[in-house]
Amino acid sequence: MATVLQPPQAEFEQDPSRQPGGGSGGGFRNLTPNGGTVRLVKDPSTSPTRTGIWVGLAAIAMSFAALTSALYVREGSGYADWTHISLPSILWFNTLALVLSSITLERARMQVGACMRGEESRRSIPMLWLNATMLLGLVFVVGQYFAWLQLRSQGLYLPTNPNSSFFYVLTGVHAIHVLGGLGGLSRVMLKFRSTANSLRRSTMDATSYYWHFMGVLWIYLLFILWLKL
Amino acid sequence: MRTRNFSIAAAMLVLCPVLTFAGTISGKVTYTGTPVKQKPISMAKEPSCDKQHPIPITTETIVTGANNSLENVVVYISAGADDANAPAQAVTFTQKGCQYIPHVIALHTGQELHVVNGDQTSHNIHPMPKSNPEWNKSQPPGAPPIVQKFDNAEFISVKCQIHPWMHGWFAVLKTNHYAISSDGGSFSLPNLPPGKYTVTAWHEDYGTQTQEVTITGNETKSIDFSFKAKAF
Amino acid sequence: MSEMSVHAGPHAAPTSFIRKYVFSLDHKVIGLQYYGLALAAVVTGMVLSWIMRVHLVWPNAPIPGLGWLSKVGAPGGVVTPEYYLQLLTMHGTLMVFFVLTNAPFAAFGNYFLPIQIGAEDMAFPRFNMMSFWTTFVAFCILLSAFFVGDGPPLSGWTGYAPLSAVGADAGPGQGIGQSLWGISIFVFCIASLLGSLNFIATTLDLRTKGMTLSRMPIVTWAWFITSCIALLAFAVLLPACLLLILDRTAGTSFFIPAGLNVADHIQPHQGGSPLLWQHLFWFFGHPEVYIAILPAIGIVSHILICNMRRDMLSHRVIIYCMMAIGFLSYMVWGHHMFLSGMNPFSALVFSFPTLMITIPATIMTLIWLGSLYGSNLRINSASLFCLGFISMFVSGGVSGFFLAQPSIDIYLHATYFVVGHFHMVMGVAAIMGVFAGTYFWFPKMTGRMMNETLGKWHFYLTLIGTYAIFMPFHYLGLAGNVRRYSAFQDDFLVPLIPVHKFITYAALFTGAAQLIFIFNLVHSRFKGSPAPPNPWECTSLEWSTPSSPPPFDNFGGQHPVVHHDPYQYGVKSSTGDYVMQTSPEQTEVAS
Amino acid sequence: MGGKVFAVLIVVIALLSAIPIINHTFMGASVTLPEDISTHGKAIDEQLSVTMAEAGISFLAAQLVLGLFVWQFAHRKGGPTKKFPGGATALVIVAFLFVGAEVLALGMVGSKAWATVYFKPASSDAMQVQAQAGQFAFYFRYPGADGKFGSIHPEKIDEGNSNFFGLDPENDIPARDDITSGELVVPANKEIHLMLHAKDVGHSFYVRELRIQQDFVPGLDLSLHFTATKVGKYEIVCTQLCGLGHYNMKSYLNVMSQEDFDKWLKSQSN
Repeated sequence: MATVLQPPQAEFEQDPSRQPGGGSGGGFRNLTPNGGTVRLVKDPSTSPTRTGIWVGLAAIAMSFAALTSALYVREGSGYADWTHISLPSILWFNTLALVLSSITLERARMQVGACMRGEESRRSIPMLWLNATMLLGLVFVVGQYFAWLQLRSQGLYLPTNPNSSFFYVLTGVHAIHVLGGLGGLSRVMLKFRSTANSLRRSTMDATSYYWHFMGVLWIYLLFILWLKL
Repeated sequence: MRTRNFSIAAAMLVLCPVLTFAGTISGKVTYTGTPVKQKPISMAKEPSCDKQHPIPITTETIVTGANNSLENVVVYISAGADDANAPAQAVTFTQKGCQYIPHVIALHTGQELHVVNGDQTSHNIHPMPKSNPEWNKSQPPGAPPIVQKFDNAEFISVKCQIHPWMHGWFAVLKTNHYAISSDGGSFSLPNLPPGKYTVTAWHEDYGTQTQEVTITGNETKSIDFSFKAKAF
Repeated sequence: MSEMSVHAGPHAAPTSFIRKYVFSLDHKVIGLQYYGLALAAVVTGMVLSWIMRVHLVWPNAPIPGLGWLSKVGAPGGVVTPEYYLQLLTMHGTLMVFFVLTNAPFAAFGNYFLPIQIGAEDMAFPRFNMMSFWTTFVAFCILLSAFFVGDGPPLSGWTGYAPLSAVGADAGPGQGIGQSLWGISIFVFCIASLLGSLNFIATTLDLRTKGMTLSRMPIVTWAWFITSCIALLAFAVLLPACLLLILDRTAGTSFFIPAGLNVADHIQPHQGGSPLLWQHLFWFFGHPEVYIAILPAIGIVSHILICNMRRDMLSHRVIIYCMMAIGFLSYMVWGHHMFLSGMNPFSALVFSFPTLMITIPATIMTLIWLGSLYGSNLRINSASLFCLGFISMFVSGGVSGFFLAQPSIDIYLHATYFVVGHFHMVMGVAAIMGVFAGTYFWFPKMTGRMMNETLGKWHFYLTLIGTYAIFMPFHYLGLAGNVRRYSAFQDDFLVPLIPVHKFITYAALFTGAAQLIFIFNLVHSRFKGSPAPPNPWECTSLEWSTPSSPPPFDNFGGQHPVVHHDPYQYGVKSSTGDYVMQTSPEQTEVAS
Repeated sequence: MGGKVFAVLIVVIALLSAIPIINHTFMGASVTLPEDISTHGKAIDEQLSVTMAEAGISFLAAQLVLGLFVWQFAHRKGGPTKKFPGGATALVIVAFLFVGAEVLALGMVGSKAWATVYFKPASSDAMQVQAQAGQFAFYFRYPGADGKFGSIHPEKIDEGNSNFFGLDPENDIPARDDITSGELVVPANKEIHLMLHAKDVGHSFYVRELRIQQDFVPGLDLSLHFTATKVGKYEIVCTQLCGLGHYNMKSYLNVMSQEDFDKWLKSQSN
C-alpha cells in the first residue's frame, strides 16, 4: 500500500527563457528566443521541425521503397504480361522543371536567411524566388497530368497492364506528395509576407528539405520507370 | 408435382371467365441418342447427409425415364398467353439430404420464393442470375426460410457453395402456363383460352425448342418435344 | 509535411469545452481519448469473441438478440458460417489495430512520454490531435462494415489476397465490407505514421535540461523504439492497402493471378501475385507484434522497478534488448509464410533470425527474475499485473520455439497452437501491461486511487481465466485442430469439442471478471480516495508534477531540471529510500 | 500475503499446464499427436519432442523461479536489497551461451527435418496425381491410360455436372480418359507426386497423419511428394481461410494396397 508523502522537493528552473542551442535536450524555448523576435535567431538550434521532417522523409522513402519492390516482385511473378510501355516524352521536361525549382528554392532560402539576419531588408527578392519555385512546382504537377493524358491517348489506363498500373500509381502518389510540398511552400510565403513575419528558419528549412527530397525521389522513380517499363 | 398442381390452380383463378372454352396442350418430352452417364455423388464430407443416401445419388443434369423420356424439362407458353400477374402463393424450394428438391422449379416474375433448409447442416444458397441481382446467403439448420423474388424472366442456375455438388435451377417465367416434365416425360398445360400459342421447352443441358400451337375452343392438343442427347 | 513547423510553440490553455476535451491539443487529453477508444474497441472485440466461442460449441443454438442485431448474419439468432468468419475478422482487426496498438503505445505514450522527459507537450500538438481523430475515423469506418450490405469482410485480419481482392464473388462481406476494411486500415496507417513521427521528434528534441537519452526511463525508451518500428512498418502497410483497394475497385492486377473461377465467375484479372500481398503484409505484420509488446515490456519494467524498490540488475540491458528485438523484427516476416510456396531455402533464412529473437527475450526475462531476487517487492494491483505479464510472456514465448522451426511448422501451422501462442504473448501479455499501467498511473491521471481489493481480485481471476483459455489452445493445436473453423465436423475434431466447451466457459468467466475492472475504473474515477502526489514513491518525472492530474503545461510554467538516472532506489535520502530524478540531492546508492 | 497467493497460484498453474508436456517427454505418452503414416514424418516428430522437452523445461523453470522469488521477497520490511549473484553480466552470458546454443542446435537439426521434406524433388517414378482446391472442396485427378492430363479450362468448370477441373473432352483428347475423384486414393508405400492447383482463392492441403501441410497458391502451381506407409482412410482438411465454407472443406486420403488401388482405378476408368 502506498504511504502518503509530502510532494518531493524538486528543483525547477525559474527562468523559462534559455539561450538557444542547449545541448542537453531541446524544449520549446529554443524556438522563441529572448525578446521573441524570430528574425534575430542567427543559428537556430535543433528544432522538432527539423527532426520531424527527416523522420517524415524516412517514412515516405520507406513507402516508395515498398512500392518499387512490389514492382520488382510483380514483374517476377512469372506471368507474361509485363509489356513494355514508352514513357511519355513530357516527363523529361517535367523533370527539368522540378530540378530547376529545387535550385530556385535554394536561392530563396538563402535570401530569406539574409532577410532574417537583417542583412537584406527588401522582402521582394526572396518572394520572387519563392514565386518562381511555386510556378515550377505547378508546372511539374500539370506536366504530370499531361503525361497521363498522353498515356490515355495510347489507350493505356490504370488497369490496362501492370506497367501502366505501376506508372499511374507511382507518379500519382508522388504528385500528391508534391502537392503537399506546394501547400507547405504557400504557407511559407504567406508567413513571410505577413507583417507579423512569423516565419521561422526551421519552417523554411524543413519545407526546402522536403521539396528537394521530392526532386530526388522523382529522379529515382524516373530511373525505375525508365529501367522497368 | 406440387408446383404444377398449384400452377393449374393459379391458372384457374386467372382464367375462370373463359373456363367454358379451356383448351389443354399436353405431351411428352423424349431424347434421341445416348446421354452421358450421370456420375455418382460422394457426400463423404457431409456425414449428416451421407447417411440419408445408402445408395449414392447421381448428378441430376440429365434425368431420363422409361422409353427415352426426358424429365426436368420446363415447358411453358412463351408467347400468346395473356401476361397474368404473379400468384400470391409462394413457391418453396427445399434442401434435403444435401439435394435440391425439386431440381428445377418454375415461378412467375415477382412471385415469392421460399428457400427452406430441411437438413441438420448449414447450407448456402447462391443463385447466379444474369439479369436479376445476385445474392449469396447461408442458412443454418432451423433458420427461418429465406424469402426472395426475381423481377426479370430468366433461367437461373443455383448452387450451394458449402456442398458444391448441390445444383438446381430457377425458371423465372412471365407466364403461369408452365409445366415441368416428370414421370415419363409427360407434361400438360391446361386452361388455355382459344388462340395461337408458342410453346417452349427448355432443358438445362440440351437447350430450348419451340412449337406453334393453335387452340380452338374446348380441345386438347398434344405435342411432343424430342431433344438430341449430347455425347459429352 | 512542412505543416509541422507552425505549431511547435507552447500553445495557450484552451477555454471552450470543445477545444478542451474534444479537439484538444493537450497530449494528456489525447492520451485519455486514445485510452477511451481502446476501451471501446476491446469491449466490442471481447463481445465478438464471446459470440464466436458460444457458436463454436453450440453451433445451432440461437443467441438471444443476435437475430435482431444482424438479420442476414444470424437469421433467428443462429450464427451462419460466414458471420462467424466476419466476427473473427472484426475481432482480429479491432484487437490488433485499435487495442494492442492504441492502448499501450498511443494512449499511455501520449500521456506520459512528454511528462517523463519534462516537456510541456508533444512536438506537434496539432499533428497529435489529427492522429487521434484520424484513428477515430478509421475506427468508425471499420465498425460501419457491420451495417452495410451483407456485413463485414470474412478474410481474416491478415486479409490474404486473392480472397480479399476479388470482391463480392468470394462470398458475403467481401464486397463493400472488405473495401471498408481496406480503407479503414489505410486511414489507420496514416494516423499511426503521424503519431510515431510525433513521438520520435518529441523524444529527440523536447527533453528538458539534464534529461539525457541515458536518463530516460525504460518505458520512455520503449515508446521511442516502438515509434521507430511503427514508422517503418505502417509506411509499408499503407501502399499495400492502396494496391489492394486498387485491385478491388480499379480493376488492376497486383495480387490477382489469371484464370480464377470464383463461384463460377471468371475473374477479369491476370498476372498478379498473391505472395506479394503476404510479403508486404507480414513485413508490417511481424513488427506489429512488437509494436504491441514492447511498450508493455517498458511499462512493466518501469512499474516493477518502482515496486521492487531497486533498479533492475541493469535496466540498460533491457533497453538494448528492446532495440535488438526491434531490429530483428524486420528480418523475420517470412516465418509466417513457411508453407505458402516460398523457396524452401528462404524458410531457413527466416527461421534463424526468428530463433535469435529468443536470446534478447530470454535476457529480459532473466533480468526480471534476477532483479526480483533480493528485492523489497511490494504487492499491489499494478505489480501483480507486472508479475502476471512476466508469466504470460514466458508461456507465450516458449511456444515460439515450435513455430520458429519450419519443420515443426509443417504440422502446427494454422492450428490452434498458433492462436494460443500469439494470444498469450502479444494479446494477454500486452493487455496485462495495460492493466498494470492503468492501476499504476490512474492516481496521476485522475487524482484518485483505484480500489486495491477489487484490483487484486481482478488480477487473480484474469490470470486463472486467461491460462484456462489459452493453455488448452496449445494442446488442441498439437492434436491438429485447425483454426478459423466455424464448426467442428471432421472426425478428428469432434472428440475435441469438450475441450472447446471448457475454453468457452473459461472465456465467459474471464470476460465477466473484466466487469470488476470497468466498475473499479468508473467508481474510483468519481468516488476513489484522493491520491497523494507520489503514491508509489516513484522517481520518474511524471511524479514531480505540481498536481494530479498535471496542469495544462505539465509543470506549471516551469521546466524541471534532471539530476539523476531514472531509478535511484534503495538509497538513504531525505524523502526515504529513493531520490526523484528532479531532486538535486546527491546520495550514495547503497547496494 | 498477496505475494504468497500469487506464488502458489503461479506454481499450480504451471504444473497443471505442463502435465501433458511431462507425459510426452518423460512418460513417452504422446500429446494427442496422431500416429505418423509417412516416411518423412519421423524426423518431424522427433524434432517436435526435443523442442517440447526444451520448451517445457524452460517454461517450468521460469514459472517456478518466478513463484519462488515472489514468495520469498514480497513485502520484506525495507532493509537493503540483495544483488543476484553475478548480476546482469552473468545472466546475459548464460542467456547467450545456453539459449543461444540451444536455439541454434534446434535450428540446425530442424532444418535437416525440413530438408527431407522440401529440398529433394519427387523421384521420376513417383505416381503423378493432381489436386485442385476450390470453394469448398478438394478434387483429385489421375492422368488415365495415356498418362497425360487434359488441360484445364476455368470457364468450363461445372461442379453440379461433375466437371470439376473444367475439362473439355469434346475437343481435348487427353482429357477423355482423365479420372477425377472426390477423394485422394493412393497405393501404400509408393511415392506420390501431388501437383497442387487452386481454382479460386488460397487453400491449404493438410493431412495430420502424413505430417504434410502445403498452401495452394492461386496462379502458382506448387507440388509436394510423400509416401504413405499405412493402409487406411485419413482426413484431408483445408487450413487456409478460403471463405464461408472453410470449416466444411475436407476430403479423404484413402491409402490402399497396390492391388486394391489397381482395382479401384479400373472401376473408375469405365
